[in-house]
Amino acid sequence: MSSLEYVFPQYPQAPVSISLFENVTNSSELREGLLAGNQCYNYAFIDAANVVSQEHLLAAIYRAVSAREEGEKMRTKNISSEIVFCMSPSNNIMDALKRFGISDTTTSVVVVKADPTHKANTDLVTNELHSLVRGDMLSVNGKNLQRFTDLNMVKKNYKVPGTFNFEDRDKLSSVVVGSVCLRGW
Amino acid sequence: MICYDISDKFPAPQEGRNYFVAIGLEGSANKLGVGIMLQQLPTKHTPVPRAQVLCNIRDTYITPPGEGFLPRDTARHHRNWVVRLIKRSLEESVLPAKMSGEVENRPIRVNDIDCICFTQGPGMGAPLQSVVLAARAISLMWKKPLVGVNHCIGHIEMGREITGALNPVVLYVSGGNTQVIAYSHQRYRIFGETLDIAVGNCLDRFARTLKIPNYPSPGYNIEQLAKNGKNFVELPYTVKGMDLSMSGILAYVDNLANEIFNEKSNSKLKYTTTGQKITPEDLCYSLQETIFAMLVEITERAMAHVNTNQVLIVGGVGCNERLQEMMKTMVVDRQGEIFATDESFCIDNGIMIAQAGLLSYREGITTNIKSSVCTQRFRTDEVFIKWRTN
Amino acid sequence: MAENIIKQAHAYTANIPLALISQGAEALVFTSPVHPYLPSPPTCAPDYILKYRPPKPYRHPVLDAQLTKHRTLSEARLLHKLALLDIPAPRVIHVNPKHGLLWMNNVAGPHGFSVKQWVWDIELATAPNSALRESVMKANMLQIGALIAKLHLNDIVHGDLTTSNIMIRPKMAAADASVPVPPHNILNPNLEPVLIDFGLGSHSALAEDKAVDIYVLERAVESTHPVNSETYKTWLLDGYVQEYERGGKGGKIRIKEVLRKLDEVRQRGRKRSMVG
Amino acid sequence: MASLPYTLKLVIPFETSHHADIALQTLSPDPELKPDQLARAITISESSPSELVVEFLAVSDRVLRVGVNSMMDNLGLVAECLDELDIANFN
Repeated sequence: MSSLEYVFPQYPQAPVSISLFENVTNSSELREGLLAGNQCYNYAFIDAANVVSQEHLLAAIYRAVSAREEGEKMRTKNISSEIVFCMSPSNNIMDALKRFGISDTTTSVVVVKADPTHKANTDLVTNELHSLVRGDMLSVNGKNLQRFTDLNMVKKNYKVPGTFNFEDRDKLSSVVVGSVCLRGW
Repeated sequence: MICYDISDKFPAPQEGRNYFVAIGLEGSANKLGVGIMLQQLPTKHTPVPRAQVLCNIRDTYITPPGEGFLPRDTARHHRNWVVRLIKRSLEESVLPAKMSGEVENRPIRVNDIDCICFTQGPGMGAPLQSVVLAARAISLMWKKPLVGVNHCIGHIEMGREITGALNPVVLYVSGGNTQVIAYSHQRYRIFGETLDIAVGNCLDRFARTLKIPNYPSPGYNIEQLAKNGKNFVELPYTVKGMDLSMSGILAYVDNLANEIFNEKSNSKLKYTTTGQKITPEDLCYSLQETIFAMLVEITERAMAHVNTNQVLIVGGVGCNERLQEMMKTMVVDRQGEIFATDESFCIDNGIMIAQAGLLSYREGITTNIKSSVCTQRFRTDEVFIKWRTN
Repeated sequence: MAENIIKQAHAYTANIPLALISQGAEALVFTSPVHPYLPSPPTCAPDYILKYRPPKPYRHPVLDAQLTKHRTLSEARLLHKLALLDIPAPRVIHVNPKHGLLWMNNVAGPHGFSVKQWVWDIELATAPNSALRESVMKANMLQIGALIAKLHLNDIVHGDLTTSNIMIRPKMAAADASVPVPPHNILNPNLEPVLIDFGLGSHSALAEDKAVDIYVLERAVESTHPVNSETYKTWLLDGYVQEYERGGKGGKIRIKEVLRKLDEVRQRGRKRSMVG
Repeated sequence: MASLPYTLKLVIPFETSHHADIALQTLSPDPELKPDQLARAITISESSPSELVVEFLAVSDRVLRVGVNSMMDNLGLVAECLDELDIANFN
């Protein structure tokens, strides 16, 4: 099992690596490392319960990466926090990081590295992550990403009306992608 | 409802002639205009002969700064001047020798004229009515038929004649009208228009707020001030599909102007975002930039809609060089052509009424004196354009 | 000029192939087989739509930037609203209001057609007055009317309803993309309409605005399908009214108001009478 | 129909009956704007064919004055046309 190296067609110079973990046992440790600003933790840690689909996750990463690549001002202190912030439909940064980042009770985590200065070497990232995250790594694909979605959480975080048909994952994905794209303009 | 007499016979020129002559009287707003037009029949050598302007004179009712023209006063101005203007037009018009078949050019005679054309609307009721009285009187005295003309059609046909634009999208912008027009199936169809006040009206009223002179025209003076504007102030921008609205912009910019003139006020509206004091010149500049952008935008929409790349600008505001420049930028981008006329034809005039009236007359359309009542409301698309095909 | 603007669009979307499909006054529309951030499917379809509002050099740069941003964003917001309402219309993939870029999915899919084309095809393929033509045509016209009613019941107006801005697609086989899409068949009994191009769309609760929406569609039907336009218009309006009346208690009252306005609009034309 | 108690009759002499007729035809087509407040009849005098007769019926003296004033303005213009623009002056 290893991280997925992903390249957006527009930004071949800026590949990202994406990893997925379940049964994570040290999320409070990870959170503390993040808060302390420890450089080893320069990853975006996203609570997988918020991820509706691969499209959803990539829409958020793409928004953050394209803003950086187009030379626009970032709203948060680095690209990792920017990616977590880009998951959010609201402009409140603290709130976004709290809702979409990891909490002490998080057990499934999506981890994204989008630092172009970091040699985006899949093996390196995989190794580094294995030492950082205590949990089981899964391969990153649509099916696995959808396994951990907490629909109630999505409903609350994205303010999806109760009348919406949550069973239709494609439609739900379109809705959250729309929310991700429209935040803050 | 405008009624015409439509004959199935096309009138012939007077005996021994291959041309028609018409006099046109215009007085729908504060300009009183008289023009005499000559149209030749096509020949083998000149299948599309150009119309000849024998005379095109005008007298404008100018009000003091800060005042608009009121219907009653404008009507009085027209009554006072219309006879003098008609006389002058006859005296100044010269019929070329090669037309009359005589040895020398000579002044035109009443009998050379084929029809009397007048503006039947749209416009201000009282001024229209005072001019039509003169038209009726000379029609009866000279025994020549009357032809009632839609003012907007006059602008369009004159613009086409002068510029040679074949089938353009027409932007008609004046004190009373703002329309984007395209021809289809014997009507000039309105694709977009103002939902409230006309562009010219908006500019005129803003000129009054700024108390700038009405001579030669308020719009011209705004244009000159705008050239010295440095800061662009954001104003409302209201395009709705192909229509636009200007009353909100006027209210907004009027309010800004009043703040600027109010020395006691310390509103932040008086300053730009960079802290500079906004000047009346800045407001003129921003107002022009905003409303002209709206006009160019709806014109471009109409062009895409009817798939043409020609634009003709007519009406008094059409003289504005900044509007022409912006329109040109758009049109050149579309690899098209822009057509505009100078102020002798852009600003309301009598010759355009003669031109459009003569086109009607030659199709056998005249106006019975009993049906020659003017109307304030007269839409461009009500007129059946018999002289154009399909 | 087109080349220049197309170049600008390419500059914003490096390495993504774009094919121009329409060029309006305000925007250019491209299709692309490449998604800006999803792995591209092995086939060229389904493809994606990019709508690009280029800068207009005739207007002041401040005004231009403001308009481009505002319009791109408001179209995207409207589409997002439609997604929440589950009304078939393009879904937002990405938006960059500063650059005037709006990525959407190709909602009609590879086997969709514009209603305009579809009606022409059916009129060619079936006999006039045949039961087949009537059944296929009527079913879909009713659906189109109902779709517009859904939009209006939610106080959204399209602003530019023509038969080119309504698409017909095979009904989606639930969420399972592995089910093969039905073949290209205009007589397919399982078709459904979708709305596209919300560039002139807006929120409005006014019966007048809704009536104008319907009127614009009626005029478009008359001009593109003159022969049977009366029948088509009747079916469209039937579908519209039926759906409106299903729309809860208020629906029956509100449809009366819209129909009253529609009569008014039909009589005066879209434009108000005008003072000189 | 409201009662129109205020009345006035103008008799305007012209040089010829032809001129009187031109005035009649020129002035007749335009309707009064508020016919319920001001009624107006223009005729040629039965006793003299070169005399134009204009009769007013008005709801008040104010309305009557406005109507008559406007008619006088129009008559002035017609008279000026007849004096200045007669075909004989030009040929």
